[in-house]
Amino acid sequence: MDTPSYPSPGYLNISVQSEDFDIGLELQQLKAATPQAGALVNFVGLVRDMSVDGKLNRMFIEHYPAMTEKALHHIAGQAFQRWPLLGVRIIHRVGTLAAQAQIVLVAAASLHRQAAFEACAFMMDYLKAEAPLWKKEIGDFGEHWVEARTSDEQAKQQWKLPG
Amino acid sequence: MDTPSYPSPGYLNISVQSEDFDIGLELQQLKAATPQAGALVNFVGLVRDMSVDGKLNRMFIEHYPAMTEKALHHIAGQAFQRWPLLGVRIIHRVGTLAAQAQIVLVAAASLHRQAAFEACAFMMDYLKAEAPLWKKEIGDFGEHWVEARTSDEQAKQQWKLPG
Amino acid sequence: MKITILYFARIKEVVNYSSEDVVLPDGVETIVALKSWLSGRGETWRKLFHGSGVVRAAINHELVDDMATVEEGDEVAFFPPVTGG
Amino acid sequence: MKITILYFARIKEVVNYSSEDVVLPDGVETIVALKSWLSGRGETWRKLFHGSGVVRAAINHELVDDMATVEEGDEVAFFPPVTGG
Repeated sequence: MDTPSYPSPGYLNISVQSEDFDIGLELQQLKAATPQAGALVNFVGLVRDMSVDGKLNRMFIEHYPAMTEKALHHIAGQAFQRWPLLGVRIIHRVGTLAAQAQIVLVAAASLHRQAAFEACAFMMDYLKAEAPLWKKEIGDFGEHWVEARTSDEQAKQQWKLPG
Repeated sequence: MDTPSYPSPGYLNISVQSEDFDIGLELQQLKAATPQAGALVNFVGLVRDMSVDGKLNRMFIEHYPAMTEKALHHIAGQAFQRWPLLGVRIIHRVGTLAAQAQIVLVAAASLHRQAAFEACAFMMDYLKAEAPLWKKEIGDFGEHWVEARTSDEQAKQQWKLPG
Repeated sequence: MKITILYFARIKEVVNYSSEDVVLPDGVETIVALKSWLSGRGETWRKLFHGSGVVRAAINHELVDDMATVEEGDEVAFFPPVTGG
Repeated sequence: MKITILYFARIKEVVNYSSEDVVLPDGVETIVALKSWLSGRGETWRKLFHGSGVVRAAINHELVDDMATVEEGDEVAFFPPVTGG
């Protein structure tokens, strides 16, 4: 794991892995690491069973190993700078995943709910636009790389600070 | 459980209970009930161990039994009307809870992340402002009812639709 | 007309009841009129409804404002601003 | 100067390499110059870097734009817009 490039005054744990994860266990660990927390917000992304081309059987996620964790640390570091967070947990899976499998977990712990909600949405928007991961969908239609959506880039832009 | 007062084209499950809940199990059930979902967002509220008056030992949550589930159904119904949600799960605990105990779970499932994020934040803001629940903090300082925060009313107001 | 009134949280502790059935005199047909009528019971009640604290009301499990109409058989509830979540 | 170039996802499949070490001629010192130089390898490369698809670049694991400077020993990566999450 890389050293975070930004200060992270709270708890930070980032994993890029092929194995599945247990949401309940992950949130329990985040909660245990942030005993002052009053709010936990988490996002889980799942493999949808439909692609634009038809029914999807599985998904392959490629990534840039030396860069992925660094990019996720950078994103989490920005969230720690912008919101009073107590802890962050990020997991992104890579490799071959079945339909409905869990792909990504982003969780934030804070005293009050607004910081956790905003930071969690911010980190997902940045992850979608900046983390070096690529999805390939595999189905009866054959296989294709997922096209980047301009809405994901726009979602990131909305977080830009003025000036 | 009351009949929802609003249409809920998706999966909806609301509980008001004294028992604790298992976040992982709840999200697994929500996921199973919404096989098309690509995004799950959930909020968990926890009893903080500090009150404005000092260290908190436990919290007592009173509610208006005949009205609480109805109010939560109303809130979830509004979320289903405003966002393309596939499913919603809400649990609110009542009675005596220890410091760091789980108080509330609000989870939303949708195809894409934005709907789930917004609906989850919306439901929490409305729950805080409209659901008939009252917290009493108990600590070395004695006990006191928690004061409503004007920021919670403001958080609700921001969701008002124009006109 | 006869209604049931419920009290919750701090208000329940102040009035020392959790519920009561009352028969309202003619003319007491709104929440604001009901608050005034209850205030006639004495200092505790007057301070409750005319003091600095906000008292919210529900009729038959729906939040209402002061101008809402009370009808025969209604369940009226008085409580402080909510603090769940 | 000598650098390492990595290719990912669709681009890796197009060029049919995942990585290569290359020695750059004098004057090739930016990402845009590197793209032009690689385009000289033939039609596949020219279409990759000058076609309709966006090609993103990173130097030493940091996202960069076309004007970024390439230095001796750098790890340069080319990849399509990311689609994780």
